[in-house]
Amino acid sequence: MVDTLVVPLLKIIILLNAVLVAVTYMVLLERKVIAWVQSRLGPMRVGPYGALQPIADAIKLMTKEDITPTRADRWVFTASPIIVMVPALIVFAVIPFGPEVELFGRSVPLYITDVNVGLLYIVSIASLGVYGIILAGWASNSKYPLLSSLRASAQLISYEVAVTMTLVSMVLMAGTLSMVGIVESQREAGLWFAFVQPVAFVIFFIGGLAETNRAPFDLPEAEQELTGGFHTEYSGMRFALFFLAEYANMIVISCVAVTLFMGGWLRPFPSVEALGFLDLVPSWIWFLFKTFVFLYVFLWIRATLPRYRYDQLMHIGWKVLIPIAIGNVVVTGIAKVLL
Amino acid sequence: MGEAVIFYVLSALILGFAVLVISTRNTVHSVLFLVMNFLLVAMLYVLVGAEFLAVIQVLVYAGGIVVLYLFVVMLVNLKRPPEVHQDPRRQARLGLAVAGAVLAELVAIIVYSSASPAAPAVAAAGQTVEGGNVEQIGWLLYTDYLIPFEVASILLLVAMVGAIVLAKREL
Amino acid sequence: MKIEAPRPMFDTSELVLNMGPQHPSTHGVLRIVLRLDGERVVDADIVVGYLHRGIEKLCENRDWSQIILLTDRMDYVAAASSNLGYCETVEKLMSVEVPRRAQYIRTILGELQRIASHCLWLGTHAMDIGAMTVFLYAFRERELILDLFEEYCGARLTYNATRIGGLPLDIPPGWDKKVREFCHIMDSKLGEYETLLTHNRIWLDRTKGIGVIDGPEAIAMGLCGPTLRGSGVPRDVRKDEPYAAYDEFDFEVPIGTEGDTYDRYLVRLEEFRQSLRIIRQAVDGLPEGPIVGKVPRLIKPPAGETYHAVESPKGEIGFFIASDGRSTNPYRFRVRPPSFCNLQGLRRLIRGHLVADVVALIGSIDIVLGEVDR
Amino acid sequence: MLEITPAHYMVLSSALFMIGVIGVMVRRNIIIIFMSIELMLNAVNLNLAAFSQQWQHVTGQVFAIFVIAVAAAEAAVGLGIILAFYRNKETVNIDEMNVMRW
Repeated sequence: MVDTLVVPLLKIIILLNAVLVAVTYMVLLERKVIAWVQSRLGPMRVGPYGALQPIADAIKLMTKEDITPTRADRWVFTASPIIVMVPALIVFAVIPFGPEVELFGRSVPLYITDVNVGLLYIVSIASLGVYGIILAGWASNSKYPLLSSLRASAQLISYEVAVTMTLVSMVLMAGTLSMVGIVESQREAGLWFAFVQPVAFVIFFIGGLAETNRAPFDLPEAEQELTGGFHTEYSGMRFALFFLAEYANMIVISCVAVTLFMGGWLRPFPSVEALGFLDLVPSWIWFLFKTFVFLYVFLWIRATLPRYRYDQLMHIGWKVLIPIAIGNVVVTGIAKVLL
Repeated sequence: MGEAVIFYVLSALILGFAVLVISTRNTVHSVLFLVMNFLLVAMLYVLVGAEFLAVIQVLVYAGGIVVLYLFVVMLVNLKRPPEVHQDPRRQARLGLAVAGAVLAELVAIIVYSSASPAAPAVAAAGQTVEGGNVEQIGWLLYTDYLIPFEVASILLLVAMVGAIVLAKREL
Repeated sequence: MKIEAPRPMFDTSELVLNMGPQHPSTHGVLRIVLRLDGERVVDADIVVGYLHRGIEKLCENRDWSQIILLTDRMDYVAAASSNLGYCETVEKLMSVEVPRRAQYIRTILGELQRIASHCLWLGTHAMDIGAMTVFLYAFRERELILDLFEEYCGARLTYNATRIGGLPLDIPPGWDKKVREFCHIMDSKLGEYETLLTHNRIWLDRTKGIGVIDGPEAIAMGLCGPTLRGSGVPRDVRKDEPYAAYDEFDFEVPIGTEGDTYDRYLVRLEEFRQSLRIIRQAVDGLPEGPIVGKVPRLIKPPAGETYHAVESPKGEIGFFIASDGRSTNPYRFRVRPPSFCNLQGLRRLIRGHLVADVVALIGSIDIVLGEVDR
Repeated sequence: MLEITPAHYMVLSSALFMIGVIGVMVRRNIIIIFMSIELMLNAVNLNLAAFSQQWQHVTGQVFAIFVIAVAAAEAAVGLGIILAFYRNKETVNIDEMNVMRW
């Protein structure tokens, strides 16, 4: 009973809260990092160095008036932020933050579940988030959100192809679809897959930027063009949900990238004995640290690069990334057979 | 017991959403209900131990095909409801009657077959569904069903080309 | 069987999109009614006038010296250039000699103003294309110029910086040194902008080949300033009809080759350097002497009319002023605003491009709505 | 009743199939008709998956995958046709789609 019900439930509760807190602090981190890049200070007023800013933001957003435009489709308009948020959260179920550890005298795995189709589960659930965006744009009954949601859906579907192709080559490497299994196979290989599959790694990262609507692919939210995109008509907590979902998706993509390419919870160079002292750091800290590095790169890119145009984005997706990704799969397959 | 409860709840929801799909006036709502329907069917797949199929259902159906539907529904923003014009030659009553007859027949078959002793679950030689079926599906797809698989991929290619030809205004 | 005549192809996708007057990147209250096919602009209708305050008519009811502060309110990000243009026009009408020291300081102010205005342009242009960091970098440097102006005349935006016949006040002590320091800082910061943008692959993709307009057509459209020079026409009032002290300085007029957004960007970026060059020469050779010429207490120009233009950061800003010789206000006052003339070319530029390019092109012609609508 | 047998899945799937058939019969919006067809295909897949469990053999699932592939192809081409038709006739009413009929 304890092992089958209480422990998983506890893990779910802890994870959900941790993710939500991480997401709100991600917003603060973004503001801070971008501010530092731009030689500003960022939020400084609430708490020391603005540390309590997320709480202030949350209070502000919750107390704001919740506006539904007059001729909007009321039900869909309300449902779409939820449709965006839910997939972003349930993907965390299969992300392995660490191996099984001893905790209070019982062996507890640091993941909620390890399904044998974990990777496909992530891809398929992540592909549902696009509904929220399309429907938000449609239900707002406004032109800018509609344009934005058309952009978003085309973008997400296109880049999903490239990302999934890189995942195929990763599955070829690992021989399993289970997230835990992929990390274990990196332990056996004694090498992070990022070094074996640099092409897939780069494509995955670029695709991840596009999938999460981050700069330089943040066209659906391009404030300068579409006045904010699909959430133009939203306010208050419903707007906040879109915002949180975007950051949750960033964390998901980073976690997946870490699991697939950076050895998950493994320390750097897991096969080198001389670096054994690195094992003193708990495995989940390694995982979180690597995720943090990814997130930082996301923000760094946002602060540095201009935005692509819609047709250029499609060009990169279909004519550059997808052919390279397919070629990568073929090469990986051949190498796998020959070696 | 638990399985039964899950099954009945899911079935009720599936049928409910299916009815909503065909009865809602607003096409976008209809598409939404269709997605819900597909997700619930995916859960049923998990219940029968077909995880891979469930994931494919979500990925291809819910994540791909229905997005296409949504796209088309949004592009076809109608200025008048499509149901206004009615073809006088249409024989809806007859259609309904035929559907009813087929339903009755199916019910009869089910009643008949459930009255007779159910066929025992036979385990096919050497193939069990333990520890995930992804490998088995892959194995079957690339050995016994290799030719259908390739035909299916060619079908998809043809469909892709066809869709582009149809949708593009000028080539 | 009845054969129906083939119906005209029904176009499902033409969408009328109202961009502005409240939109993050129309740089004020510009309104563009776009007709879109998908994301491509089929045609555009540019609607101006949301900021019309009737400045020209107001000027006809003000003293000659009161008008200076109205010119501040036209191009409010380059107020000193408008001040200068107006004062020089009246001086021309009255045939007043302006002392050399005043001419030099006016030149310095004009060029500082050009850098400030170009900083604002660079920041917003880059921001429109999505590079948000450049915006803050450019504003950081603009801040330094605003500080210099504040020290000179006490204002940071609407300077009221020149007077008919000269200047209101001499430069404060140590100001010239600060200007030199600023030139030094600016030189290095320009490199920063260039690192972020000039060879950035995305920036190139977004600006090259966008809004191409060749020289003759640009002239026919009435474009002026950097927008015209980007198309390869070496027209610059500072060189062609020198005013203030420009004939005493060495500087080049950068021109583009392709006439696209990227060329206009490069031209303005080079103008930063040329402006710094002029400022350095002017500060080094700053002559001593009075700052106001011989102007009567009551300004009442003789009857007549004149047109005089100066090169503002946006382009050629010209003033046509008619005086009846009797009253203390102009009989007719008319401005040729560069922003307005450049805006005329926008429709031609954006047709056939995507929505994202519309934003880039609005940035690339560098308009200020205060001046367009007056 | 409490034990779920393939017969239960049969009933469910035939009911789902019937709902799809009714949708095709009574609706005139061609997009809804397409969606009804998807419902029917889903009902078939459900059956296949249930049989696959009954016989402990994944062939049923392999078939379902083929069905999904065919459904994808059908949706792509079908929606392309709908769009092309809509562009020309400004309608998605199936009763008005009679240009090819005698």
